[in-house]
Amino acid sequence: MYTVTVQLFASYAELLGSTAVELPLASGATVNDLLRHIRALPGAGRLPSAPRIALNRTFATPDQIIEAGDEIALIPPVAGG
Amino acid sequence: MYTVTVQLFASYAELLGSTAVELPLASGATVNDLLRHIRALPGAGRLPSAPRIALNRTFATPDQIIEAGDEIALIPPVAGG
Amino acid sequence: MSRASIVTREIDLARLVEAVRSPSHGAISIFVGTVRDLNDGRSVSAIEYSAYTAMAQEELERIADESEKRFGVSAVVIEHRIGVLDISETSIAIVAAHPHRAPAMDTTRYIIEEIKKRVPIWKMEHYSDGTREWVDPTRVAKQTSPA
Amino acid sequence: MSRASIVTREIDLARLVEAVRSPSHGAISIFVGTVRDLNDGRSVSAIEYSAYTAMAQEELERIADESEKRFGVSAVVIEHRIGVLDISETSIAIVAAHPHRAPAMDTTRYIIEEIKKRVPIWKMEHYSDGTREWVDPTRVAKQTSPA
Repeated sequence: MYTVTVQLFASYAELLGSTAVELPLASGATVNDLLRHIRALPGAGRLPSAPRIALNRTFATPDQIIEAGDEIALIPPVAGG
Repeated sequence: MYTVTVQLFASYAELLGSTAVELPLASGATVNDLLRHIRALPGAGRLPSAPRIALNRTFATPDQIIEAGDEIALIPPVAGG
Repeated sequence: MSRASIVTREIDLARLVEAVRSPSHGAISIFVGTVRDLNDGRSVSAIEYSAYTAMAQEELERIADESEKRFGVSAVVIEHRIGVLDISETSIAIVAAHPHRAPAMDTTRYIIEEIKKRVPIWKMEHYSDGTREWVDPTRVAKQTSPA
Repeated sequence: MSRASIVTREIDLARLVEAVRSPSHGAISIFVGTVRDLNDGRSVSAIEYSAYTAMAQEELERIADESEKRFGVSAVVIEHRIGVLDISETSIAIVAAHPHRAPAMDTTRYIIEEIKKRVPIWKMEHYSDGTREWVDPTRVAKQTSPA
Protein backbone atom coordinates (compact mmCIF):
# COMPACT_ATOMS: atom_id res chain seq x y z
CA MET A 1 0.00 0.00 0.00
CA TYR A 2 1.34 3.40 -0.95
CA THR A 3 0.10 6.86 -1.82
CA VAL A 4 0.41 8.35 -5.30
CA THR A 5 -0.15 11.90 -6.45
CA VAL A 6 -2.17 12.39 -9.64
CA GLN A 7 -1.72 15.70 -11.45
CA LEU A 8 -4.86 17.23 -12.95
CA PHE A 9 -4.99 19.79 -15.74
CA ALA A 10 -7.38 22.09 -17.56
CA SER A 11 -11.02 20.89 -17.64
CA TYR A 12 -10.26 17.88 -15.40
CA ALA A 13 -8.74 20.16 -12.74
CA GLU A 14 -11.95 22.20 -12.90
CA LEU A 15 -14.21 19.12 -12.66
CA LEU A 16 -12.34 17.75 -9.63
CA GLY A 17 -11.73 21.17 -8.06
CA SER A 18 -7.97 20.68 -7.68
CA THR A 19 -4.72 20.48 -9.64
CA ALA A 20 -3.63 17.30 -7.84
CA VAL A 21 -5.15 14.49 -5.77
CA GLU A 22 -3.51 11.90 -3.52
CA LEU A 23 -4.78 8.34 -3.74
CA PRO A 24 -3.91 5.12 -1.88
CA LEU A 25 -2.91 2.23 -4.16
CA ALA A 26 -2.23 -1.43 -3.39
CA SER A 27 1.10 -2.80 -4.62
CA GLY A 28 0.79 -4.05 -8.21
CA ALA A 29 -2.13 -1.72 -8.95
CA THR A 30 -2.67 -0.96 -12.62
CA VAL A 31 -3.77 2.15 -14.49
CA ASN A 32 -7.29 0.66 -14.52
CA ASP A 33 -7.23 0.32 -10.73
CA LEU A 34 -6.15 3.94 -10.46
CA LEU A 35 -9.02 5.01 -12.72
CA ARG A 36 -11.52 3.23 -10.44
CA HIS A 37 -10.21 5.30 -7.53
CA ILE A 38 -10.41 8.49 -9.56
CA ARG A 39 -14.01 7.81 -10.61
CA ALA A 40 -14.99 7.62 -6.96
CA LEU A 41 -13.81 11.17 -6.32
CA PRO A 42 -16.33 13.99 -5.87
CA GLY A 43 -16.87 15.75 -9.23
CA ALA A 44 -15.57 12.78 -11.25
CA GLY A 45 -19.02 11.90 -12.59
CA ARG A 46 -18.47 14.10 -15.64
CA LEU A 47 -15.13 12.56 -16.60
CA PRO A 48 -15.21 10.52 -19.85
CA SER A 49 -15.41 6.74 -19.49
CA ALA A 50 -11.74 6.23 -20.36
CA PRO A 51 -9.67 9.35 -19.69
CA ARG A 52 -6.04 9.16 -20.81
CA ILE A 53 -3.39 8.61 -18.12
CA ALA A 54 0.28 9.51 -18.43
CA LEU A 55 2.88 7.61 -16.41
CA ASN A 56 6.27 9.27 -16.22
CA ARG A 57 5.34 11.68 -19.04
CA THR A 58 4.29 8.94 -21.48
CA PHE A 59 0.75 7.78 -22.30
CA ALA A 60 0.01 4.59 -20.37
CA THR A 61 -1.97 1.47 -21.28
CA PRO A 62 -4.84 0.30 -18.98
CA ASP A 63 -3.00 -2.76 -17.64
CA GLN A 64 0.30 -0.99 -16.99
CA ILE A 65 1.46 -1.37 -13.37
CA ILE A 66 2.01 1.75 -11.31
CA GLU A 67 5.17 1.89 -9.20
CA ALA A 68 5.70 3.99 -6.09
CA GLY A 69 7.23 7.32 -7.11
CA ASP A 70 5.80 7.30 -10.65
CA GLU A 71 4.83 10.70 -12.06
CA ILE A 72 1.12 10.33 -12.79
CA ALA A 73 -1.21 12.67 -14.65
CA LEU A 74 -4.76 12.59 -15.97
CA ILE A 75 -4.75 14.05 -19.51
CA PRO A 76 -7.86 15.84 -20.84
CA PRO A 77 -8.46 15.93 -24.63
CA VAL A 78 -5.54 17.94 -25.99
CA ALA A 79 -5.99 21.12 -28.03
CA GLY A 80 -2.51 22.44 -28.75
CA GLY A 81 -1.27 24.10 -31.90
CA MET B 1 6.69 42.51 -92.79
CA TYR B 2 7.83 43.92 -89.47
CA THR B 3 10.71 43.62 -87.03
CA VAL B 4 10.37 42.03 -83.63
CA THR B 5 12.77 42.04 -80.69
CA VAL B 6 13.35 38.76 -78.92
CA GLN B 7 14.71 38.94 -75.37
CA LEU B 8 17.28 36.32 -74.41
CA PHE B 9 18.18 35.23 -70.90
CA ALA B 10 20.69 33.14 -68.97
CA SER B 11 22.19 30.23 -70.93
CA TYR B 12 20.42 31.25 -74.17
CA ALA B 13 21.86 34.76 -73.94
CA GLU B 14 25.28 33.15 -73.59
CA LEU B 15 24.74 30.76 -76.53
CA LEU B 16 23.62 33.57 -78.85
CA GLY B 17 26.07 36.12 -77.46
CA SER B 18 23.42 38.77 -76.76
CA THR B 19 20.52 39.63 -74.48
CA ALA B 20 18.24 40.53 -77.41
CA VAL B 21 18.01 39.93 -81.16
CA GLU B 22 15.92 41.69 -83.82
CA LEU B 23 14.25 39.52 -86.45
CA PRO B 24 12.09 40.29 -89.52
CA LEU B 25 8.72 38.54 -89.55
CA ALA B 26 6.02 38.30 -92.22
CA SER B 27 2.52 39.33 -91.15
CA GLY B 28 0.70 36.37 -89.65
CA ALA B 29 3.93 34.65 -88.61
CA THR B 30 3.58 32.11 -85.81
CA VAL B 31 5.79 31.16 -82.90
CA ASN B 32 7.04 28.25 -85.04
CA ASP B 33 8.04 30.66 -87.80
CA LEU B 34 9.89 32.75 -85.23
CA LEU B 35 11.73 29.67 -83.98
CA ARG B 36 12.91 28.88 -87.53
CA HIS B 37 14.45 32.36 -87.70
CA ILE B 38 16.06 31.93 -84.30
CA ARG B 39 17.58 28.58 -85.24
CA ALA B 40 19.32 30.23 -88.20
CA LEU B 41 21.20 32.63 -85.90
CA PRO B 42 24.91 32.10 -85.19
CA GLY B 43 25.31 30.09 -81.98
CA ALA B 44 21.78 28.68 -82.12
CA GLY B 45 22.95 25.18 -82.95
CA ARG B 46 23.08 24.27 -79.27
CA LEU B 47 19.52 25.42 -78.49
CA PRO B 48 17.12 22.56 -77.69
CA SER B 49 14.78 21.43 -80.47
CA ALA B 50 11.74 23.21 -78.96
CA PRO B 51 12.78 26.07 -76.68
CA ARG B 52 9.92 27.76 -74.82
CA ILE B 53 8.74 31.14 -76.09
CA ALA B 54 6.85 33.72 -74.04
CA LEU B 55 4.53 36.19 -75.77
CA ASN B 56 3.54 39.17 -73.67
CA ARG B 57 4.83 37.47 -70.52
CA THR B 58 2.84 34.26 -71.00
CA PHE B 59 4.06 30.94 -72.40
CA ALA B 60 3.03 30.66 -76.06
CA THR B 61 1.89 27.69 -78.15
CA PRO B 62 3.73 26.86 -81.44
CA ASP B 63 0.88 28.01 -83.72
CA GLN B 64 0.16 31.27 -81.87
CA ILE B 65 0.37 34.28 -84.18
CA ILE B 66 2.83 37.03 -83.35
CA GLU B 67 1.56 40.61 -83.60
CA ALA B 68 3.69 43.72 -84.14
CA GLY B 69 4.62 45.16 -80.74
CA ASP B 70 4.37 41.87 -78.87
CA GLU B 71 6.84 41.39 -76.03
CA ILE B 72 8.75 38.25 -77.01
CA ALA B 73 11.24 36.20 -75.02
CA LEU B 74 13.05 32.90 -75.38
CA ILE B 75 12.85 31.06 -72.04
CA PRO B 76 15.64 28.63 -71.01
CA PRO B 77 14.83 25.78 -68.59
CA VAL B 78 13.84 27.53 -65.39
CA ALA B 79 15.61 26.92 -62.06
CA GLY B 80 14.00 29.24 -59.54
CA GLY B 81 13.28 28.58 -55.92
CA MET C 1 18.68 26.30 -28.32
CA SER C 2 16.50 23.45 -27.13
CA ARG C 3 14.67 21.62 -29.89
CA ALA C 4 11.25 21.77 -28.20
CA SER C 5 10.11 24.45 -25.78
CA ILE C 6 6.97 25.58 -24.04
CA VAL C 7 7.37 29.35 -23.58
CA THR C 8 5.45 32.12 -21.86
CA ARG C 9 6.79 34.97 -24.02
CA GLU C 10 6.26 35.99 -27.64
CA ILE C 11 7.63 33.57 -30.23
CA ASP C 12 10.47 35.10 -32.24
CA LEU C 13 10.21 33.36 -35.61
CA ALA C 14 13.37 34.91 -37.09
CA ARG C 15 15.42 33.51 -34.20
CA LEU C 16 14.03 30.00 -34.77
CA VAL C 17 14.80 30.17 -38.49
CA GLU C 18 18.39 31.22 -37.81
CA ALA C 19 18.73 28.28 -35.40
CA VAL C 20 18.13 25.75 -38.22
CA ARG C 21 19.77 27.57 -41.13
CA SER C 22 22.81 25.63 -42.35
CA PRO C 23 24.98 25.27 -45.48
CA SER C 24 23.80 21.66 -45.92
CA HIS C 25 20.10 22.59 -46.11
CA GLY C 26 18.27 23.88 -49.16
CA ALA C 27 14.80 24.19 -47.66
CA ILE C 28 13.20 25.46 -44.49
CA SER C 29 9.52 24.67 -43.96
CA ILE C 30 7.64 26.56 -41.28
CA PHE C 31 4.21 26.23 -39.73
CA VAL C 32 2.88 29.07 -37.60
CA GLY C 33 -0.39 28.79 -35.67
CA THR C 34 -2.18 32.03 -34.82
CA VAL C 35 -5.24 32.85 -32.72
CA ARG C 36 -8.33 33.16 -34.91
CA ASP C 37 -11.23 35.45 -34.06
CA LEU C 38 -13.85 32.82 -34.89
CA ASN C 39 -14.30 29.18 -33.88
CA ASP C 40 -17.33 26.98 -34.43
CA GLY C 41 -19.29 30.09 -35.36
CA ARG C 42 -18.52 31.91 -32.09
CA SER C 43 -16.65 35.20 -31.83
CA VAL C 44 -13.41 34.63 -29.89
CA SER C 45 -11.70 37.46 -27.99
CA ALA C 46 -8.65 35.60 -26.61
CA ILE C 47 -7.30 32.11 -25.97
CA GLU C 48 -5.73 30.90 -22.75
CA TYR C 49 -3.26 28.06 -23.31
CA SER C 50 -2.00 25.82 -20.52
CA ALA C 51 0.22 22.75 -20.60
CA TYR C 52 1.63 19.84 -18.68
CA THR C 53 4.95 21.43 -19.53
CA ALA C 54 7.39 18.65 -18.63
CA MET C 55 5.48 16.02 -20.61
CA ALA C 56 4.66 18.40 -23.47
CA GLN C 57 8.35 19.11 -24.08
CA GLU C 58 9.20 15.42 -24.00
CA GLU C 59 6.32 14.54 -26.33
CA LEU C 60 7.44 17.26 -28.76
CA GLU C 61 10.95 15.76 -28.67
CA ARG C 62 9.54 12.31 -29.42
CA ILE C 63 7.55 13.68 -32.35
CA ALA C 64 10.66 15.40 -33.71
CA ASP C 65 12.58 12.10 -33.42
CA GLU C 66 9.80 10.25 -35.26
CA SER C 67 9.82 12.83 -38.06
CA GLU C 68 13.56 12.29 -38.51
CA LYS C 69 13.02 8.54 -38.81
CA ARG C 70 10.27 9.08 -41.40
CA PHE C 71 11.65 11.89 -43.49
CA GLY C 72 15.39 11.91 -42.85
CA VAL C 73 17.59 13.87 -40.54
CA SER C 74 16.67 17.49 -40.39
CA ALA C 75 17.07 20.39 -38.00
CA VAL C 76 13.80 20.95 -36.15
CA VAL C 77 12.79 23.55 -33.58
CA ILE C 78 9.34 23.80 -32.05
CA GLU C 79 8.05 26.48 -29.71
CA HIS C 80 4.56 26.52 -28.22
CA ARG C 81 3.46 29.52 -26.22
CA ILE C 82 1.15 29.26 -23.20
CA GLY C 83 -0.74 31.92 -21.24
CA VAL C 84 -3.38 34.35 -22.51
CA LEU C 85 -2.94 35.17 -26.21
CA ASP C 86 -4.70 37.92 -28.11
CA ILE C 87 -6.29 37.47 -31.52
CA SER C 88 -3.67 37.14 -34.31
CA GLU C 89 -0.83 36.28 -31.94
CA THR C 90 1.40 33.28 -32.63
CA SER C 91 0.66 30.24 -30.46
CA ILE C 92 3.07 27.80 -32.13
CA ALA C 93 5.96 27.76 -34.57
CA ILE C 94 7.41 24.60 -36.10
CA VAL C 95 10.57 25.08 -38.18
CA ALA C 96 12.21 22.23 -40.11
CA ALA C 97 15.28 22.49 -42.31
CA HIS C 98 16.33 19.73 -44.69
CA PRO C 99 18.59 19.39 -47.74
CA HIS C 100 15.46 19.01 -49.92
CA ARG C 101 12.03 20.66 -49.97
CA ALA C 102 9.62 17.70 -49.96
CA PRO C 103 10.89 16.12 -46.72
CA ALA C 104 11.13 19.56 -45.09
CA MET C 105 7.41 20.16 -45.81
CA ASP C 106 6.46 16.59 -44.85
CA THR C 107 8.23 17.11 -41.52
CA THR C 108 6.31 20.23 -40.47
CA ARG C 109 3.01 18.66 -41.53
CA TYR C 110 3.70 15.46 -39.60
CA ILE C 111 4.69 17.42 -36.50
CA ILE C 112 1.62 19.68 -36.39
CA GLU C 113 -0.76 16.75 -36.97
CA GLU C 114 0.85 14.76 -34.15
CA ILE C 115 0.83 17.76 -31.82
CA LYS C 116 -2.91 18.07 -32.34
CA LYS C 117 -3.35 14.45 -31.27
CA ARG C 118 -1.06 13.93 -28.34
CA VAL C 119 0.85 16.85 -26.85
CA PRO C 120 -0.67 17.78 -23.46
CA ILE C 121 -1.60 21.39 -24.17
CA TRP C 122 -5.08 22.79 -23.64
CA LYS C 123 -6.91 25.94 -24.56
CA MET C 124 -9.76 27.83 -23.04
CA GLU C 125 -11.51 30.11 -25.48
CA HIS C 126 -12.72 33.46 -24.21
CA TYR C 127 -15.71 34.64 -26.23
CA SER C 128 -16.78 38.19 -27.04
CA ASP C 129 -19.98 37.66 -25.00
CA GLY C 130 -17.88 37.21 -21.85
CA THR C 131 -18.24 33.42 -21.60
CA ARG C 132 -15.37 30.95 -21.79
CA GLU C 133 -15.04 27.27 -22.60
CA TRP C 134 -12.41 24.53 -22.75
CA VAL C 135 -11.84 23.42 -26.33
CA ASP C 136 -12.40 19.69 -26.79
CA PRO C 137 -11.57 18.56 -30.35
CA THR C 138 -12.77 15.02 -29.53
CA ARG C 139 -16.30 16.21 -28.86
CA VAL C 140 -18.71 16.01 -31.79
CA ALA C 141 -19.71 19.47 -33.02
CA LYS C 142 -22.87 20.72 -31.39
CA GLN C 143 -26.05 20.05 -33.31
CA THR C 144 -27.71 23.22 -34.49
CA SER C 145 -31.08 21.46 -34.67
CA PRO C 146 -32.42 18.72 -32.37
CA ALA C 147 -33.65 16.88 -35.45
CA MET D 1 2.99 45.17 -50.14
CA SER D 2 2.87 43.55 -53.56
CA ARG D 3 1.89 39.91 -53.51
CA ALA D 4 4.77 38.75 -55.71
CA SER D 5 8.15 40.43 -55.97
CA ILE D 6 11.56 39.81 -57.47
CA VAL D 7 14.01 41.60 -55.17
CA THR D 8 17.73 42.32 -55.16
CA ARG D 9 18.09 42.74 -51.38
CA GLU D 10 17.90 40.34 -48.44
CA ILE D 11 14.47 38.78 -47.82
CA ASP D 12 13.00 39.89 -44.50
CA LEU D 13 10.85 36.94 -43.46
CA ALA D 14 9.35 38.61 -40.38
CA ARG D 15 8.04 41.45 -42.55
CA LEU D 16 6.37 38.99 -44.94
CA VAL D 17 4.72 37.13 -42.07
CA GLU D 18 3.33 40.36 -40.62
CA ALA D 19 1.91 41.21 -44.06
CA VAL D 20 -0.37 38.15 -44.04
CA ARG D 21 -1.18 37.93 -40.32
CA SER D 22 -4.89 38.55 -39.75
CA PRO D 23 -7.61 37.84 -37.15
CA SER D 24 -9.45 35.59 -39.62
CA HIS D 25 -6.47 33.26 -40.13
CA GLY D 26 -5.43 30.45 -37.84
CA ALA D 27 -2.46 29.15 -39.83
CA ILE D 28 0.53 30.56 -41.67
CA SER D 29 2.56 28.16 -43.79
CA ILE D 30 5.98 29.25 -44.98
CA PHE D 31 8.52 27.84 -47.39
CA VAL D 32 12.03 29.25 -47.43
CA GLY D 33 14.61 28.20 -50.01
CA THR D 34 18.27 28.58 -49.06
CA VAL D 35 21.53 28.16 -50.96
CA ARG D 36 22.99 24.72 -50.33
CA ASP D 37 26.74 24.04 -50.38
CA LEU D 38 26.38 20.87 -52.42
CA ASN D 39 24.52 20.04 -55.65
CA ASP D 40 24.83 16.89 -57.73
CA GLY D 41 27.92 15.99 -55.73
CA ARG D 42 29.75 19.25 -56.48
CA SER D 43 30.85 21.75 -53.87
CA VAL D 44 29.02 25.04 -54.46
CA SER D 45 30.47 28.39 -53.30
CA ALA D 46 27.67 30.76 -54.42
CA ILE D 47 24.63 30.95 -56.71
CA GLU D 48 23.88 33.74 -59.13
CA TYR D 49 20.13 34.11 -59.78
CA SER D 50 18.74 36.08 -62.71
CA ALA D 51 15.17 36.54 -63.92
CA TYR D 52 12.93 37.83 -66.67
CA THR D 53 11.57 40.03 -63.91
CA ALA D 54 8.40 41.39 -65.51
CA MET D 55 7.16 37.94 -66.54
CA ALA D 56 8.36 36.26 -63.33
CA GLN D 57 6.26 38.61 -61.21
CA GLU D 58 3.20 38.05 -63.40
CA GLU D 59 3.68 34.28 -63.38
CA LEU D 60 4.01 34.32 -59.59
CA GLU D 61 0.73 36.28 -59.42
CA ARG D 62 -0.96 33.72 -61.67
CA ILE D 63 0.29 30.87 -59.48
CA ALA D 64 -1.03 32.65 -56.36
CA ASP D 65 -4.42 33.08 -58.10
CA GLU D 66 -4.49 29.38 -59.01
CA SER D 67 -3.69 28.38 -55.43
CA GLU D 68 -6.66 30.45 -54.20
CA LYS D 69 -8.96 28.67 -56.65
CA ARG D 70 -7.68 25.27 -55.50
CA PHE D 71 -7.35 25.76 -51.75
CA GLY D 72 -9.56 28.72 -50.92
CA VAL D 73 -8.89 32.39 -50.48
CA SER D 74 -5.76 33.03 -48.49
CA ALA D 75 -3.25 35.81 -48.07
CA VAL D 76 -0.12 34.99 -50.04
CA VAL D 77 3.18 36.83 -50.41
CA ILE D 78 6.11 35.57 -52.43
CA GLU D 79 9.57 37.11 -52.69
CA HIS D 80 12.37 35.73 -54.84
CA ARG D 81 15.80 37.26 -54.59
CA ILE D 82 18.13 37.60 -57.56
CA GLY D 83 21.83 38.45 -57.79
CA VAL D 84 24.77 36.62 -56.23
CA LEU D 85 23.79 34.76 -53.05
CA ASP D 86 26.17 33.20 -50.57
CA ILE D 87 25.76 29.73 -49.09
CA SER D 88 22.88 29.57 -46.54
CA GLU D 89 21.25 32.79 -47.76
CA THR D 90 17.52 32.85 -48.50
CA SER D 91 16.67 32.80 -52.21
CA ILE D 92 12.88 32.55 -51.87
CA ALA D 93 10.16 32.91 -49.27
CA ILE D 94 6.55 31.86 -49.83
CA VAL D 95 4.12 32.80 -47.06
CA ALA D 96 0.46 31.72 -47.07
CA ALA D 97 -2.11 32.46 -44.37
CA HIS D 98 -5.49 30.69 -44.23
CA PRO D 99 -8.21 30.10 -41.65
CA HIS D 100 -7.16 26.41 -41.47
CA ARG D 101 -3.83 24.60 -41.50
CA ALA D 102 -4.26 22.01 -44.27
CA PRO D 103 -5.08 24.48 -47.07
CA ALA D 104 -2.34 26.84 -45.83
CA MET D 105 0.24 24.04 -46.19
CA ASP D 106 -1.24 22.87 -49.51
CA THR D 107 -0.92 26.43 -50.82
CA THR D 108 2.82 26.81 -50.13
CA ARG D 109 3.53 23.37 -51.54
CA TYR D 110 1.56 24.07 -54.72
CA ILE D 111 3.29 27.41 -55.19
CA ILE D 112 6.87 26.13 -54.81
CA GLU D 113 6.21 23.18 -57.15
CA GLU D 114 4.76 25.48 -59.83
CA ILE D 115 7.61 27.98 -59.43
CA LYS D 116 10.10 25.19 -60.13
CA LYS D 117 8.26 24.41 -63.39
CA ARG D 118 7.42 27.73 -64.93
CA VAL D 119 8.65 30.95 -63.36
CA PRO D 120 11.42 32.45 -65.54
CA ILE D 121 14.24 32.54 -63.02
CA TRP D 122 17.62 30.97 -63.63
CA LYS D 123 20.64 30.14 -61.57
CA MET D 124 24.31 29.82 -62.32
CA GLU D 125 26.19 27.77 -59.76
CA HIS D 126 29.68 28.87 -58.82
CA TYR D 127 31.76 25.90 -57.70
CA SER D 128 34.57 25.78 -55.19
CA ASP D 129 36.99 24.76 -57.97
CA GLY D 130 36.39 28.13 -59.69
CA THR D 131 34.14 26.82 -62.47
CA ARG D 132 30.51 27.85 -63.00
CA GLU D 133 27.52 26.34 -64.78
CA TRP D 134 23.89 27.13 -65.57
CA VAL D 135 21.55 24.81 -63.69
CA ASP D 136 19.21 22.91 -66.02
CA PRO D 137 16.71 20.77 -64.08
CA THR D 138 15.35 19.33 -67.35
CA ARG D 139 18.69 17.77 -68.21
CA VAL D 140 19.18 14.14 -67.22
CA ALA D 141 21.77 13.81 -64.44
CA LYS D 142 25.26 13.14 -65.78
CA GLN D 143 26.30 9.53 -65.95
CA THR D 144 29.13 8.77 -63.61
CA SER D 145 30.26 5.84 -65.76
CA PRO D 146 30.04 5.47 -69.57
CA ALA D 147 28.74 1.95 -69.07
